[in-house]
Amino acid sequence: MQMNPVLTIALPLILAFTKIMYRRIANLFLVLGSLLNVLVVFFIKEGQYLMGGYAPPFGIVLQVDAYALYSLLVLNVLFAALTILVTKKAENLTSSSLIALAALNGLILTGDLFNLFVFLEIAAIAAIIIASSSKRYHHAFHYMVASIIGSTFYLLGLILLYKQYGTLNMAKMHELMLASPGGSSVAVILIFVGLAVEVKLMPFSGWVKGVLKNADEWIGPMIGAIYGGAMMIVMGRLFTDVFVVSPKVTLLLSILALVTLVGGEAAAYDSEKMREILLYSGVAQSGLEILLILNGYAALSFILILSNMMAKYVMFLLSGYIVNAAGTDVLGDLKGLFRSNPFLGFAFTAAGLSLAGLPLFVGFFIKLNILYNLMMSHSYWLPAIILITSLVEGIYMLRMILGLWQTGLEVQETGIQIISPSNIKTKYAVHAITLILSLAMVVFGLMPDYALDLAQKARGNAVADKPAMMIGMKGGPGQ
Amino acid sequence: MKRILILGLMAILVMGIYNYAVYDPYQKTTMPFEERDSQAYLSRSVNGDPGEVVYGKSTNLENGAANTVAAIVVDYRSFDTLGEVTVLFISSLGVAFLSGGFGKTIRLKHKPSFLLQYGARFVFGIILVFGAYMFLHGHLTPGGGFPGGAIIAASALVLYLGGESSGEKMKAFKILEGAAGSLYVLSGIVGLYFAGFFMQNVLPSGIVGHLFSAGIMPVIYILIGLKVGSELTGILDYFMREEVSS
Amino acid sequence: MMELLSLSLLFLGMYGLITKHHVLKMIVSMNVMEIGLNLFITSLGYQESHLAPILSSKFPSSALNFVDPLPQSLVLTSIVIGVGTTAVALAFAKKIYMDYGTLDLEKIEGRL
Amino acid sequence: MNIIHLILGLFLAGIAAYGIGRLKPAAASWLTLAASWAALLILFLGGDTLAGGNAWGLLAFKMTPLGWFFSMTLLFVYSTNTFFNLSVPAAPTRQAAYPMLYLISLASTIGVFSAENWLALFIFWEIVLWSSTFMIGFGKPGRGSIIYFGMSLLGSFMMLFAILVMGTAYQTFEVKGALMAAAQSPGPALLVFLLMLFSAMVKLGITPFHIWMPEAYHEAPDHFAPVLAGGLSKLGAFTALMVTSFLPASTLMAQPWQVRGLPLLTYILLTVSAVSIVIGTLMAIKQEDAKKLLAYSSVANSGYIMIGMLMGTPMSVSGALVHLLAHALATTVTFMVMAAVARQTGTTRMDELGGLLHRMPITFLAFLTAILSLVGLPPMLGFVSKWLILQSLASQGLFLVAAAAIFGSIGSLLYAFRILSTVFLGQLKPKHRQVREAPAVLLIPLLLLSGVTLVLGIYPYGLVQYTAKIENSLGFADTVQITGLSIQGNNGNLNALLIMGAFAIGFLIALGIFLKAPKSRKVDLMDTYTGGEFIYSPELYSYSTNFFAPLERVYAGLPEISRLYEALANRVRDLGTLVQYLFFSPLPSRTALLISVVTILLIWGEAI
Repeated sequence: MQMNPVLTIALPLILAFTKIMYRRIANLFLVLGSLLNVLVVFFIKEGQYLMGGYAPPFGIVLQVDAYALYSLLVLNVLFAALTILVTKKAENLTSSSLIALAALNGLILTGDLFNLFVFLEIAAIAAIIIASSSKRYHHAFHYMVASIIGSTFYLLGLILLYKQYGTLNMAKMHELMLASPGGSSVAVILIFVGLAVEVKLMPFSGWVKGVLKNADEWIGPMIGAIYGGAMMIVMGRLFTDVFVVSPKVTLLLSILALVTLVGGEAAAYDSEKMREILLYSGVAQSGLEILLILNGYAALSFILILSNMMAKYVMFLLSGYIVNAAGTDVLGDLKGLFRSNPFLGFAFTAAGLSLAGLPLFVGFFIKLNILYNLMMSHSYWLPAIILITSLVEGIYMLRMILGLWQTGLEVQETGIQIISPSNIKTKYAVHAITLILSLAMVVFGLMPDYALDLAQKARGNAVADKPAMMIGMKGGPGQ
Repeated sequence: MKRILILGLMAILVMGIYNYAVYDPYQKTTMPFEERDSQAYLSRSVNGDPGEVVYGKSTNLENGAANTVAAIVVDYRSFDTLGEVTVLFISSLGVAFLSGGFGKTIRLKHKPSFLLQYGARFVFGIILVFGAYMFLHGHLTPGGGFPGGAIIAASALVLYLGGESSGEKMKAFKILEGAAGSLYVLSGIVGLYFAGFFMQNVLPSGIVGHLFSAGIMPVIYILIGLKVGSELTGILDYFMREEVSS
Repeated sequence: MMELLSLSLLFLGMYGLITKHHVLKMIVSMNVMEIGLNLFITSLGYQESHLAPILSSKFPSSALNFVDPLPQSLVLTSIVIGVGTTAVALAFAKKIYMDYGTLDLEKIEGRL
Repeated sequence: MNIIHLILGLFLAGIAAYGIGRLKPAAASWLTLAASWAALLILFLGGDTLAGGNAWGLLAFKMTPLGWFFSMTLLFVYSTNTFFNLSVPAAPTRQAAYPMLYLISLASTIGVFSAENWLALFIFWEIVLWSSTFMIGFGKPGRGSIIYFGMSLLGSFMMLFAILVMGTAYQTFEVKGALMAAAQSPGPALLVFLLMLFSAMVKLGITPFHIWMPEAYHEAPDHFAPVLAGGLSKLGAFTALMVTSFLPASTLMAQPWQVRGLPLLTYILLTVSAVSIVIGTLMAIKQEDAKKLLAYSSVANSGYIMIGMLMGTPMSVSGALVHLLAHALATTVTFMVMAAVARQTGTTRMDELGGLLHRMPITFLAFLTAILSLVGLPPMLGFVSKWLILQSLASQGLFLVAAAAIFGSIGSLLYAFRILSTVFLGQLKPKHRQVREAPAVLLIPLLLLSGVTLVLGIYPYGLVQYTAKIENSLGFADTVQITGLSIQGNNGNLNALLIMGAFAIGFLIALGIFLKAPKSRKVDLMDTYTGGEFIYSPELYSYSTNFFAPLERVYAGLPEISRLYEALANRVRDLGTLVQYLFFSPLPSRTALLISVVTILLIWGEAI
């Protein structure tokens, strides 16, 4: 059986449209829709799918390669898990969530630059509505302003490219750009800036703090993890498969990414609140991801994006529940929390250690390969900077995790736990899903070769991919 | 001072973009019109060259709409339009969500005069018919589903101004909105399972310039018109309400 | 010339976004930006003495010179998207005013 | 049974311990005990020919004499310490994660010592790091565990960088092969050498990197501190010895850059180690907490180990290896004693203790042995090692370093005496009247470890012979020589048995005098009727606070290195605050401004 990938977009849409007529079973629509989507994804085959029967440069195509397929799978699974976990929160937002799902799928699948813009807008508005469910409207408005500026820049760049190359199709655009890359830099920069707003690159990411520092278990994983990951996948698609970027522009944008990496880690180090730490570290990670994308490490950036997405998902989800129970996310007040909630603690710890790149978790091998490949082609400076930022990241990440495990002095003396297990009312599903995800991180940490191979396979044919030499457990080059 | 500085910055930005991307006296970075993809839309030659297309004569084209822009919007790049509809839909959802769902209608401060009250009802019908005309002739003349829908919403606005309250009608609008949207997607899926491609034009395209031409396009424009009309009306309605709970 | 003017309009909107803290003024600025952008897109598809891309009894043949129809259709989409975002933004304005009693973001931030 | 089974078995036992620990905590502690002793037995019986193997490409293992020596040392420390896990009543052991982390870190240390591949070594190294960090976290609340983690991570990232430099420059990650390739073709070899040694210095706690030691040892749970102090810091010595023997500094620095026949680099590092001895000793003297004092003594002793390895002569390397073992055994005992004391009295602050000799005599005996070994007095193992190191220093003519080493020895007498006299001698505090000897289960490891210290001190020949074997395997041209019952030094031989004989005679004479002389009468601390004074607070009459006040005053005003790290951390914080202020303003207009400015910079930057 084979499914057309357009169903991953059309199904949620149709459910969203019909849902407004049946308000009572809204939740069922959401859960059913997202689960159906996961099912559909399993039956999608790679290939090119035309819309309306018009051939590529003229009609819109959905470009399904391994890259899109794996991203789609991870995204839909995470999304479905989230809808199951937080149906209560999403009650008033079922249609918006379904449309968000459709838009994110569309973003990943589409092979047309203007179609991408349309999905970008849908996704942005859906995200803003989801973000506004935290009742902090001026923050959501900030997000809205930023994303409108972003999409304006994107469209401006896009239309400049159209003027120069006369097409909107990604594949044809790439061919034409290869033939005559001159003159396209401004357009590429504008598009980069437009997307950078969404992927939280630093000077453009002013909105992130407002939206995520008050994120609950619904907004956090959604905006912080799923959206960030999907947008980054789009970024990877555009800047490795489509655009031919001149070395000078690459350098300029890389500097921006590096500034993000360093600044984000420093800001996270400075922070004392759980969700702020997570959001700043997310900003820093996106800097690293973009650095890899720009310099052509398509496979490495891909696996980094996916693993970060999963880790952030777990951590934001759990921090949401913790804040619900404790009413605060200041780390000093949450001491010893995991003592009474060991399963949440395990999942959180595994995700955090993976994010910090410690062995036994998949993050380590990803970081190792990044450093190794950068060292193979560049000077020692870039890996050195990445290692220093990793050091900072490791310290604050462990400070947070240890702080949550270790009871404070007053607790040790009085023996009274502020937050007991009964305070954190979580469904078993939360335990199950976060534990499965963190176990996945351990399993892939022990057997990274499979993940690395998949990433290689997905991005090995990426146009601008530098052939990465992967070191897995099986051994790397020179063994 | 600060404002002048920022104005200066904007000027630099405009100059930068203009200089390095737009201004192109030797046509080096501008693709000539004849070589752009859009040329195929004009000559309806995406899937094979039909020769010269003549108004009122050519038949069996891949797209039979006289209005090329409409042909692009609803046929060649219909998928974009589905997205567009979705944007409006989610905007109306957003407005509904932010307005806290169904509240009670804000009473207009002034009492509408006799003229406004009855004039509105009279004009309402005319505007409505004009809107319908717009989306029915979308494939022939400038216009189409979106302007048509907007005009329908304008007729509803006139009604509001005339002192009419929406009340129960909203439910009907919701159903219209949902049904139109679902039918649009369904028409795409019908294309997928009966012709092989999502949103494929499954109906015969007829003669260019005739009312019953361009295959599925008028149908889709009707759906879009209804959906947009009901959505915009809904948005208007939400702005006229205030939260009850608070 | 048209390109330069529309670009200027776009960044005039940007100027408004940078200098204003009032929600409604920002929404107006965003609309100015959108209009500038839409004009810019159409201006790139325009060429002197070419026809509007609609076949009619007066201009019946596809062999005639038409302007580029694609930017126009893109603009159609972009306009609709603009309408949608404006509606949401206005809803935000309403909500912000209900919550804080003011539409000045600087004051809101100062209060928090 | 090969190494893979051993490591895997320990890992699985750790996971099993977690499961059991959730149901029955005591059973998990017994499991750690059984698993670690079984591992020790397997390793002991297997010897350095224990079969290795290739588990998984990267994870290839091969036991070498050096690896076996280190593994045995650490396993011994770990397994003796399991007795303490058994009977510490405090809550932390009840946590099921502790036994798991304990066994995982144990398995990983064996992995570090037997890995054939730098990457595998690094993976195990890092697992040891985070598992031990979590175990420290079970102790007193504070930032010690974070300082430990941060410093160690700094070290391991330096190592990772060096590993990757080797991997990219020489296309190999093999432990021995990569270093030897670096030795043959200079290129970035100097970078590799420095980074590797720095990372080892972090683990060992050599001076500029030592700040984690007192904090972490102080905060670690009492039953984990022995492993941390006696065992884990030795990981650094392992890599350092690898580097100094396969990539000696002499291959990096040409002829003119030499001081006294040693490369300048080595000389500088030797000086750093000497400084470490001095600083460790001076800081140890002024500590009030026994665990912190012992931590600084570890800083000083690491300096000896480092000096021995840096000199690179057969005798000095033997000295370093023997000292490493001596220090591991002695420090483990001292921290175990402190754990026992803390268990019985509830504190490790010296001004709150005193006179425990009469209450805990066996503990005292073990402690005395350990302290004598730390100071380097015969007939303990510490004497042999210090003799070897000083011999080789003298034969190289490095008198400045030798002076520091001797200063360290004398200084260690001061602080060792202090801890001895304030904890065990002197007056018993009134509140400690009811203190009893530690339970038998805690005395087993104490007696075991101090017995080994004593036996090896009397009869060190087998051990020294084994270090000669290690040197052989490390490719040394000649090794330390033993003829008959004397170890050959450059300007004198060491006959430990002879010294023991002399010592025994002296001891017998002293014992005779003690038995013959009239007994002293004990006067209680509160027994002050002759002074006509009434005592309100007995603590004030304790002479254990400000014990060496006059000496401390000499160096009181010197800056501390931890300030430097604090300043660095504060700069990072400042940068973070700046970033938050600049780029994360809540106003949308700021975002819009930033977008415009950066776009201008990008567009015009590209154009220029």
